[in-house]
Amino acid sequence: MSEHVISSKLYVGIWATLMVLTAATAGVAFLDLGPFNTVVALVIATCKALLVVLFFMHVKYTSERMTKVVIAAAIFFLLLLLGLSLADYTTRLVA
Amino acid sequence: MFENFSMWPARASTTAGNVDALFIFLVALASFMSLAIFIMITVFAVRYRRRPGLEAEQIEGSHALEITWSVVPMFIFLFIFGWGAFIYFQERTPPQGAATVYVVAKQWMWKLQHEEGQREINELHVPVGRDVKMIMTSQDVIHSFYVPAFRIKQDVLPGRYTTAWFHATRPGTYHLFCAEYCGTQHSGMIGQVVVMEPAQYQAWLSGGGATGSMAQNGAAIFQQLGCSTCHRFDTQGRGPNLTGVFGSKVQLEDGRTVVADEEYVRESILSPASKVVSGFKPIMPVFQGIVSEDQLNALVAYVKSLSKPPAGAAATPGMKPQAEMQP
Amino acid sequence: MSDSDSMAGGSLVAEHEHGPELRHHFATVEQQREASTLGMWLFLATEIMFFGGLFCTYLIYRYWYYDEFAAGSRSINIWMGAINTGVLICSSLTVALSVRAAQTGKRKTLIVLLILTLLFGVAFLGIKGVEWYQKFEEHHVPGLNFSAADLIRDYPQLHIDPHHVQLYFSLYFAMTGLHALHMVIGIGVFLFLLYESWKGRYTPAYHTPIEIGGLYWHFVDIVWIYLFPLLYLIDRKPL
Amino acid sequence: MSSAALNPERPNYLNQEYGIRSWLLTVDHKRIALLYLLSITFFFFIGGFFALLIRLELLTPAGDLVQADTYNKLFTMHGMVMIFFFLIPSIPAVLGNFLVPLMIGAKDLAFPKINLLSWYLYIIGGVMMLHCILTGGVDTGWTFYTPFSTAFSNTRVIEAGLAIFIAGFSSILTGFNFVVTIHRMRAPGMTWTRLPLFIWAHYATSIIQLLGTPVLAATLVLVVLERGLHLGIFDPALGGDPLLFQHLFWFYSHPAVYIMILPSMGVVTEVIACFSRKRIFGYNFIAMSSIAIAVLGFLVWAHHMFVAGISLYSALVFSMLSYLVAVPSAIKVFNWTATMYKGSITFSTPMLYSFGFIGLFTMGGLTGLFLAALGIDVHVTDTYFVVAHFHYIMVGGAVMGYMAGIHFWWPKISGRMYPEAWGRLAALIVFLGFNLTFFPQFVLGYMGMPRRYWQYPPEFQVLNVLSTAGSTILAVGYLLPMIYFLWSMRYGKIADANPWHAAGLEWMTPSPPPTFNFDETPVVTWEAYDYANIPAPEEVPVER
Repeated sequence: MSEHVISSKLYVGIWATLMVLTAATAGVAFLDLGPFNTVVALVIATCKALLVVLFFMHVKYTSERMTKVVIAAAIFFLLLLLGLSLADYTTRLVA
Repeated sequence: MFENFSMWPARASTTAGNVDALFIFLVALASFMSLAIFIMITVFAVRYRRRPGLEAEQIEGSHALEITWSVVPMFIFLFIFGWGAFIYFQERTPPQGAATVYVVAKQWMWKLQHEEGQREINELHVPVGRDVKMIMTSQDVIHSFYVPAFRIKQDVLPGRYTTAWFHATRPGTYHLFCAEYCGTQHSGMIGQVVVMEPAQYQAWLSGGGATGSMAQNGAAIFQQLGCSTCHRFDTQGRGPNLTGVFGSKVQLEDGRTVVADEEYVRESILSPASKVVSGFKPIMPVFQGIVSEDQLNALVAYVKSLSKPPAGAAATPGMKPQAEMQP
Repeated sequence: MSDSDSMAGGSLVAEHEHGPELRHHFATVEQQREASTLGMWLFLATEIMFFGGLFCTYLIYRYWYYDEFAAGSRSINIWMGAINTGVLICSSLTVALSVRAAQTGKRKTLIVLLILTLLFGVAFLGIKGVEWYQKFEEHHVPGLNFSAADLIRDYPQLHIDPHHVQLYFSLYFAMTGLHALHMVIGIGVFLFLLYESWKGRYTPAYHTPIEIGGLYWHFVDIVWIYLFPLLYLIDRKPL
Repeated sequence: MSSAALNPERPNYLNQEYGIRSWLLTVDHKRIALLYLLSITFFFFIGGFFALLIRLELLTPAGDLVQADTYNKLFTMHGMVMIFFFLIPSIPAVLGNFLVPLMIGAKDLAFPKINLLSWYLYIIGGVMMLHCILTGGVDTGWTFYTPFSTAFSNTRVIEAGLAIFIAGFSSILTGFNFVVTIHRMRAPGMTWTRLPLFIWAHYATSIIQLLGTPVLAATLVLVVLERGLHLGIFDPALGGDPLLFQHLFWFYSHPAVYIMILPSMGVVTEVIACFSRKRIFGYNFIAMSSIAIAVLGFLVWAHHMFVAGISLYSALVFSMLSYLVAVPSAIKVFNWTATMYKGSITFSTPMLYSFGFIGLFTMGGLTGLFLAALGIDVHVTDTYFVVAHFHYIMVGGAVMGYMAGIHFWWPKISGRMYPEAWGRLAALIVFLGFNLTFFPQFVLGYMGMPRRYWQYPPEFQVLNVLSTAGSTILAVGYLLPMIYFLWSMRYGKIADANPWHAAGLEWMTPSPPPTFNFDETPVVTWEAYDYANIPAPEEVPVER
């Protein structure tokens, strides 16, 4: 088996980062950044998700190409759904 | 059963000719393509049918062929797309100055009202040779306004306006169908469009029992609901002065700009808080559930009339109730 | 879902490469493990699309009715949301460590970590329950006792149409509810894993169920990582 | 299944075990395929019965056979049953289940229990659907358009929605099993470019099942919640947008068309290669076009909504994207035709169905070009033109392919030959009946007859009578195979392992195959469709 055993230290480090990011996102929400409030919140969420996927879910260490393909495909189709639907809503008033 | 049997729908609008042209082109193209494939299959099937001494010849494929039969159809498809899009663009862009008919659909009937005030049910009288625009909404579920002879169809939705337009070219009586399934009597939600010579149409208009134009009705409702207390015809009102607003660009409180079209006026009446004009407070009450679709249409027609260039110098004041409103 | 098969396969202690956990139709343990892992990832892909339908609905209405979404968001308890995020992150840590414990063959650690995970999971649901109960008290449950009168009173600066607030809360309950349902399923899966670990069925050579159960748990965590800002943090800046 | 069909000499998957339990608790993919075969056939005849009633009602312009409400329920339940309980599971769950492991040299699917679970979910959904039908039915149209479905219909919408929700999970699990199996369970030497194109087609289908179906599930959850609790997520009276429902619904339901047609394309590819005795022309292009269809199929959904009130710009984008997805379909048709060139062609029953498939699919596809053209779509959408178009694709395409496949692999499934002469006759009847039923509907549609009409203006009657006449012929064409397949299970000639002298691993194991498919795991050293090295049968393998 080509499993990678990750050190407990790294796990705890990732956990600490995630906790800090959680505090950060809750804190930043109270500042007035205009439209950037949403952007910052989503960027932080995506960073957290990436940490979980790469380390907790071992995607960084896997030799399995398919895992990455599956994730990429799911995100691609999700963005299609969101993007093409929103395209209708954002252009309705124009016409 | 064979009476008035035909294979082609009547062609009674300017759009119909355009749609038919593309349709005929596509029929020709499709027939050619399917015939080509059917003939090839038949020829191969007969010529290479299994018989003694005939061995199949193994062929791997051909990149040249593959690319040809991907790229050539692609260009043909893009051409069809362009043509179809061109027609669609025209269908969805009502010409300036079109006569307006307000349509309210409900299970299972069509209620139509002309700007001049005539009301009709399941029947629409229009003159030949004139652009007619329909502003449509539904009281319940989704319906669809479909006149095959004009080749136009537009879904009619509850809670918002959709529009369609046509320019009738041939007098006659044509089907009006509901094309979006809407419940039990969906197939009974049919009516007719009567296209008349202009003179006849004038006669019909004056003969109908109209009680004032829609704008006049709207003005009355405007008073009755107390709109005029805030929407005054000076700059003192708590709401914006509505003169000349329709069709113009409106600066909103949150920085956006919108064009004040029928949809905007409708939304501003039903849910005033959603797009507040810059410089005003969101104090207007919600009229959702208070005004009927018919009243709403009349109000929209009235607001529109406030932006029409005065037909005569003295014609407009009669519609504006400003006299009473001076402090 | 995908794990049930390989779990059933691992019903006996695995002594070596071709232990009895290998099901008849697989050639090697390796092949079986890869199949289970790929299966779990595919299942997670369908889950992404399932939540995607809800996110799409959320996105459109948030775009349309920003003020009402902001008001609704202000009315839910940010601290409970944040603490719950923390709780889930802790549970993800214990899950990650439990996979490690299985890899290194530490049965006792594994069992402790699985119990901790379950505790965090139950804590999450408990806090969620309290939060829902508050919403019920505030008459914010669509279809049950909905009223937006308090929001209209509290946020005069925002343009509030009660129907649109109801949309926010409908989506809030649909999304947190389906997420909670996933948590409940996750707790069920982990109870099973705990039982199997107790029996000593997982070894460094065979612990696929722990791994793919863990993948599921982390995924549910990630969904929450997005739900937290999307539902709780729409607009918290001073008015 | 009848035990008489078994060859007593050899143990196989049919005679390995007996009794109801051995079937209901089986995890053998071949037995599960047969369970599916029985259940979808049942639903096919239910849906077909509704179709006949619809056609009978439309014989006259007046609504005189059934009440308006009944008629609305008939077309709704015809659509729901045929789409969710017949077409979507048809080829994948029957032929795919049976053949995917056999074709790649595996002993079973990767997750046999999940495979069985998928059948049970299908049955639970199916029983709910039947219960819904028997206790009053549902009248929303298979599309569930809001706000009619959530606030106005007073029929059993929630139950129908849940039935489809559950059947959807069955479909997801099938696709999920296929993807894992194709990735992980191939026999040594069975590389991706040696896979039969049937497998590629199923792979592409599975992608759609996996990524599209969950969105339908989420949408149905929202519809059920909205109807049950009066929420207003899609109801404009409460601030919702009915078009959002349509977006979400078609995000699944357009690609769902490819769930139905892609496997059929896979079947036809196998059949044409075999009965032309040739390597398939342009293997890579056919394989890649399947994947392209699966991906591009997700980009075109709003072409169902050109008159629904979407923005002008988004209509333009979706129209253009719709033309893109036509290209890979065209590539397939050209490649099949080219495969026949310089072949050695036998007119067996599966081949006749495949000819029918190409012809009808071509017409269905070409009329798709009409509908994707915005200006024309405005006129013909929601008319019988659309009805005719999608029946050409789904019945003329998908069902023709299904029939071709069932005949082609019947010897493998049952161990018996079906009567060839009857088979050809049925194929001919289906083809003629189909065209007579649906071709007039193109004309009706352009004339302007809206779909879902219980009564209609008299000038449409002639074409409707033709269509109804055709539907009765079509019914005969579908009943015939039922009869002779049952007959063949007892009286058909015993089939040997490879009656067609076809390429493919499934033909290298006995008919019917043993429980674990192969006595020894095969090692593949040849390319797909290696007809150069397989001698043609001595005589045309038909019973006269």
